[in-house]
Amino acid sequence: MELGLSDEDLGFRDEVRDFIKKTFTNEMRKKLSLSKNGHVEKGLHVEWQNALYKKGWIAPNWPKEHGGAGFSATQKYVFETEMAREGAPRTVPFGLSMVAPVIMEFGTDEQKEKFLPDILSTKVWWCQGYSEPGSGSDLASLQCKAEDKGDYYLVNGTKIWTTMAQYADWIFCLVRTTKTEKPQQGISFILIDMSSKGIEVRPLITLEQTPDPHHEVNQVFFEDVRVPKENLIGEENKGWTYAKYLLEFERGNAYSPGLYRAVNNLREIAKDTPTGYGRNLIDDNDFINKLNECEIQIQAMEFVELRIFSALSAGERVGPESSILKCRGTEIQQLLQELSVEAISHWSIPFIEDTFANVNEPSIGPDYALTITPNYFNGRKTTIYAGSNEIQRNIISKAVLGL
Amino acid sequence: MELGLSDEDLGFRDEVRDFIKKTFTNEMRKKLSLSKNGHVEKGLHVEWQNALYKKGWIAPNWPKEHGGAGFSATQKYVFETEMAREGAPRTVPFGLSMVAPVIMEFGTDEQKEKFLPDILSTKVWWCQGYSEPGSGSDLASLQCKAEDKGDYYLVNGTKIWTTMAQYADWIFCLVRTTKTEKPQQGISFILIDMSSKGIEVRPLITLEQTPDPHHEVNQVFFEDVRVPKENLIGEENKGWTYAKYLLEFERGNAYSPGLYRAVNNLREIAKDTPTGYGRNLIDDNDFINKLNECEIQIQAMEFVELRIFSALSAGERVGPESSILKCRGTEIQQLLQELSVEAISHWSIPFIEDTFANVNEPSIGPDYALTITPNYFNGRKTTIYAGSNEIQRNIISKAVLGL
Amino acid sequence: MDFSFSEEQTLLRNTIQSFIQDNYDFDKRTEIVKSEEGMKIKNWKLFSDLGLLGLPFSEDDGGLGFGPIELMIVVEEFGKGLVVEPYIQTIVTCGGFLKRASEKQRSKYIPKIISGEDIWAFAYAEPQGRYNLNDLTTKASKEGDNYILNGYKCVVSAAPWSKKLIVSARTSGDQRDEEGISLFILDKDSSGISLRDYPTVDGSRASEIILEDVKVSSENLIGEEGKASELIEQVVDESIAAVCAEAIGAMSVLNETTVEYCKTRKQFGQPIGKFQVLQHRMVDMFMQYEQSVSMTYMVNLKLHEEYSERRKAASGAKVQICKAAKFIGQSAIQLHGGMGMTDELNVGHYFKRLSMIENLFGNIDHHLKKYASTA
Amino acid sequence: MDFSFSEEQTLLRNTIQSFIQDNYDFDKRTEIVKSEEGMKIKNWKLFSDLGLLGLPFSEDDGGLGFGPIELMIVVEEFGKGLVVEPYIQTIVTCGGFLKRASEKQRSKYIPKIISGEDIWAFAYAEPQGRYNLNDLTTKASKEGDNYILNGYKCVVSAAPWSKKLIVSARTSGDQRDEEGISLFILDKDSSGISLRDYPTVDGSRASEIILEDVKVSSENLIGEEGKASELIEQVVDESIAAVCAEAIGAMSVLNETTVEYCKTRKQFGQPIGKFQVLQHRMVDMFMQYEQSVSMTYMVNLKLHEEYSERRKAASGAKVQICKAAKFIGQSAIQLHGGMGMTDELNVGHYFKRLSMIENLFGNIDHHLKKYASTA
Repeated sequence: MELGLSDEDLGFRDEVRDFIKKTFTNEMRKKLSLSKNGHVEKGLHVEWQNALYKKGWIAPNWPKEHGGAGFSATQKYVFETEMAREGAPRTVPFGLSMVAPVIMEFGTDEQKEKFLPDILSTKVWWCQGYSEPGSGSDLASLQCKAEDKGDYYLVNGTKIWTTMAQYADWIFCLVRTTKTEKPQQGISFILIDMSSKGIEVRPLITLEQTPDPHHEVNQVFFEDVRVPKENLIGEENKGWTYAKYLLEFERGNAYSPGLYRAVNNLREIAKDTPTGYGRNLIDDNDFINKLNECEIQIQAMEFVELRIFSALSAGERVGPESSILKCRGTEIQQLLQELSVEAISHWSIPFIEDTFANVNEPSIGPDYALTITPNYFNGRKTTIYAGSNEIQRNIISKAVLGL
Repeated sequence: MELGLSDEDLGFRDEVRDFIKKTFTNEMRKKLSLSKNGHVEKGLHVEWQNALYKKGWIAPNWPKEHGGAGFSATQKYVFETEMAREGAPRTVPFGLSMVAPVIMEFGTDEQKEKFLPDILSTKVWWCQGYSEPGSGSDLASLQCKAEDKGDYYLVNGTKIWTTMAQYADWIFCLVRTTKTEKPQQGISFILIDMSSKGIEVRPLITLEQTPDPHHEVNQVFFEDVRVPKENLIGEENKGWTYAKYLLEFERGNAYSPGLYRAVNNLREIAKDTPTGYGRNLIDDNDFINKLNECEIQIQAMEFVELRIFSALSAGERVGPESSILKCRGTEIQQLLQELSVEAISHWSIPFIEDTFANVNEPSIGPDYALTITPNYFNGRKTTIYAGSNEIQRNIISKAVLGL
Repeated sequence: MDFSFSEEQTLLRNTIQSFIQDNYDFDKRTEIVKSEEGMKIKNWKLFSDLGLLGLPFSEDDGGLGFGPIELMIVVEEFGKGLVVEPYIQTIVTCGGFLKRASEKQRSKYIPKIISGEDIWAFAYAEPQGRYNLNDLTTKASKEGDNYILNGYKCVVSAAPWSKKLIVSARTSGDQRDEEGISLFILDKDSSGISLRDYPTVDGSRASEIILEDVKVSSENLIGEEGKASELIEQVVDESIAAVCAEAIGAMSVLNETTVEYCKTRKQFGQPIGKFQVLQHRMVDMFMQYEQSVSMTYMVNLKLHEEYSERRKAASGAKVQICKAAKFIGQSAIQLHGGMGMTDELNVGHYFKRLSMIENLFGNIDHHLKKYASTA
Repeated sequence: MDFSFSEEQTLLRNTIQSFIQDNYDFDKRTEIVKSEEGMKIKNWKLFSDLGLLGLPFSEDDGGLGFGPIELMIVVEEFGKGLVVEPYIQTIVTCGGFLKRASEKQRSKYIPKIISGEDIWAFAYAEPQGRYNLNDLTTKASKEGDNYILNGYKCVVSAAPWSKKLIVSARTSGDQRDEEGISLFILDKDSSGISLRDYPTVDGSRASEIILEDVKVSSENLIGEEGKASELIEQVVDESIAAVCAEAIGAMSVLNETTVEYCKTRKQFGQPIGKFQVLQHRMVDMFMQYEQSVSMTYMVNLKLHEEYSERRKAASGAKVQICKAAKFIGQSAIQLHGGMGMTDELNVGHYFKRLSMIENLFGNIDHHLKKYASTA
């Protein structure tokens, strides 16, 4: 048992810090702080990812042979921690963390050659076609179908909650290729060029009302879209297996560094916020207890993460325990967003549609208040998406407790 | 909409207060305050009930013709409120509120004549034989069986959690008379003389460790107990119907007056308890916020009760909504018990087995601390018994929300 | 002791329910919120025709002389429709001040409110004051028969629609003194007033108001100079009671909508309302709602009590409502899953309104402090 | 960075596990608790034989020189067995003082602890002091080479079993001053000490201790006169870290027992563990447990950090442990239904121990205040 980092790892940490200092520009920081939903325009994402690519750090989770960073387990943890501490943008996961691992594991050599380099260099923007209006938590019930037409599939149906599909060049989809008794069977995993004829992307405006094109999610409609058979991943009707494989990559992020960042930000706000009774919020016992309880929860979370990381680096397999991270991470985040709204009191009320717009007049209330309410509203999604927290608890119940 | 009482009702309230003042002796108050589980010895219960009987107030819920108090709806509320405010003992429910309504509704004239007067005058002490080791929340699965032997039933089996069975002259039981597909069928409701041959009562000591004979619950064993057929209530195999009817009488108590009493007691304790930082607990922001939040919850509860009472007196039927009272009442009570333990800090630790015992030395810590931890431990039962709070929520879900 | 509503009260409730049904379904509301104006003046006129704008004013002042229970009924039903027209702001809050104003003021201003001609807003909050109604840097200095007002009032609800403002300002004393606070009636178009109007996240409108040497005649002082603090607290308590009623209206719709959704939405081969965890969540939502209804009745029945009883009632009610608003609002979104996140469904709008109500006239922490200080 | 245990540590854990298995099943524990003595001296001797009583002492003092992680392992496993023998009191707390005492004191007292001859107790709490370690009315006045102690120490855990006491007393300063606190080693049979021994609700033993003109030689002063406050805080933080470890041991058994019970207990035709509401409750218990384990590792790894970092670690860990202790304890009873209420099942005893741990060395409110003051 040992908390400290080796000298070598400390050196690596300095390198990461140095990179962030140079690459994570003030303009980017400003833009991110103005975002109501955590996303900024495509250009900025690409710019950031290109910098990482050049440094060789774009894909910490890829194997070295495909262009991965070749980090040790500790380095991976240090890298992720430093990035989140500074609030640097995460890489867009749909290509790098989602479709790529599936292609590497189950794709043909041609597919690997065709797709992986462009993902690594962010030449191609991916989005994810899983959920449908009738299939949220229960993915297996999906309806979007791909009919076998000889050398191509004819795809009809719709996908919903497709994050940043407005920017996407490609989409990876789960589609129904066969009707079977068990709904999990008969699903295939295919890749679709977004410029194909018959695809329409419609913005879905969410609670915080980020306007097009900065909105977060879309509905994608497929009408007689022809998809060449070579875009099928692995075997037909085995899509469920690949999707499950992929889900493992969705979980297990380290939440605590970002949450520490958020709690520290809120502490700064509390220093700056008068109570109306001659003190500042930082001196208000009730508020500060909640903030400190939050920080303690984050620390508990951090040490769960460290234990998982340590088990991983010792070569142990970490399975459904990582559902704890999803649950606690998102719930603490929501708590902090709630407390932030509470902190700014009246300033939570004004509505600014486009926070990126170049307004000449100053914002209403302090600058930091601008995105707090939108973030709170938008943040409700986190306990819903990527397997709702109810589903995560079902997973733990079944897979960990054996109930 | 009107909060006040009429002059007549105010007059009645004074009468109740006067009665309590005269009848609820200091000795009784002292004994009750020394109880680890809310019960005192049989004699005191009987004494109290006799006084109520003489006053004609022993059975507020009985119809006048059977000796009920003949209260109006408001009077009933006032009566209950005043009793609870003063912490006067509740009447033991098993005879008066449980078996009696069933006998009145479904019993023969002979049964009514034989049992009701003795219940009214507390000549006979009843207990309830429902739960079994294998049948807690799921009563319908009970196993204790009564075989038809011509002019008597032969009863074999066991009943558990029988409150104060050590004092009981009679027990009313749900027993299985027929094996059927549907477990609810084949259950009968019978009355058994506790002096019958083959009955054994064994104390069950609960968490707070109240020693025999002051312990709360028992297990009752029946071995070839002969029960005359005339002790069957209503029809054979219809016991489930009668039990459901009875359950309606178990719910719908007013919790708020007793809870107000508890919160006020705790406030007094907080005034008396030093924080170690030069103030008393009553000045401790954190503690007092919790106490006040509790009080607010009690007030919310009080007005739910008032609304239910008002609907009742307007002749409306109040059904499963009263499950709210069970849930909130017991949960707030537990919260107060928790806060009480918190208030007394170190004094929560010493164990006194028999708090009634006449000890010559002073108690360890302040007198009020004596029963606080035992009450907290014992109080955990309230969300378990009489239909666990999970079951209550199931009821609301089904019967109120239609889910 | 009686918790039933009179026939007249039930009739009143039915009137509002019909109005909501006919004029305030979700699409119509969205249209109103997105319109240039942000509210619908035709609705306001209709309120006048229905007598709603005269509800709390005495018959001598041309009103109907009703009490808090009738206001509660109206506002609860408005809450169900997420009505944005500023009924609480104009009738309960500003009306609350005006009905206690001088006869001259009453006869001058109340008729135009009752007729639906004038909308009013109460400008009290200041950036440094958080929820402390007495923390004022806006100053009013006497100059002959006039007062000169200077200061900054933030997030003034309904101000963009208002003709008149009631402004709290300090005529004497230190920044947070209880003494020395006065109330003034201002024409919004007086010289020296500048407004920055904007929409709010819950579909209403508000303004930042800067007062620069605004001249107000002393005829427009409400009550005695420097003695307004008590009156402000009383009217704010009445406003809290109304806000609680609005909240329970919104909660009831949110609960019903959620239960309905869970009965129809299928996942894993059954309606999601069959999952016990969601059932119990909805039961807890229902219990929170019932407790909120109770506390809303309670506070509205106790508004006439003496100071500390009334204060405790208002703070207690607001604590319960804030807690329930958060729990019900967040749970409704969660149970609607992805659909709860779209702005195209009504659910999110109820959630947003309830979220803002948590903050209105003080949050839980604020009211627990108030409660403790009166206990 | 590494969270794995060494082979030696795993061996240590196995040793304790075997001890629990062989000597501390529920029946054996009940027998011990109900015995006249209330603990089993044979077990204590066995601890000595196993080397456990020398764990934290330096090799120079005859110990093994192990650190907090080894203590954590021992105490966690003791927590699983609800061991009543006063390991934390004697070894972690009193041992914590002694290992920092003068050489003379160390050589005089530590060997008899290691050999299992002497049990020690720390008498610090006073009725008026709640959790403030500095709030002392017990006074020690110097008289020549001696100190004369007068005062009252309450709920002194393990005192009935102890030969020696470490007592905090005020040699100067006002009642709550940080300065002026001293620590004394007392023979329990010194003249002027009277004890009232009693069992505790969680199966241990404690005493009320009255000190009347108790004469202590200044040789028995630990450290410098009047300067003990800092040391007390440090040793209490170390004790908190150990108590956290004991708590996670108890929690783990309680969670496992509950899951097991819910798998076998049938109601409505199926194991109650099939009900989703209970499943999610158990998941939350599991998550609370995992977070508690994490915080226990955290605090034990940070005990050597500088003052404010260590204090924050101890208070943060205790807050988490208190929260989890309550939630897991109460939930375990609830999920066991009626069976959870009987004193004949182990569940209730874990619940009771965890309830008392909530209170030990300060509850949530206390530690949130400490945390805030160090933040």
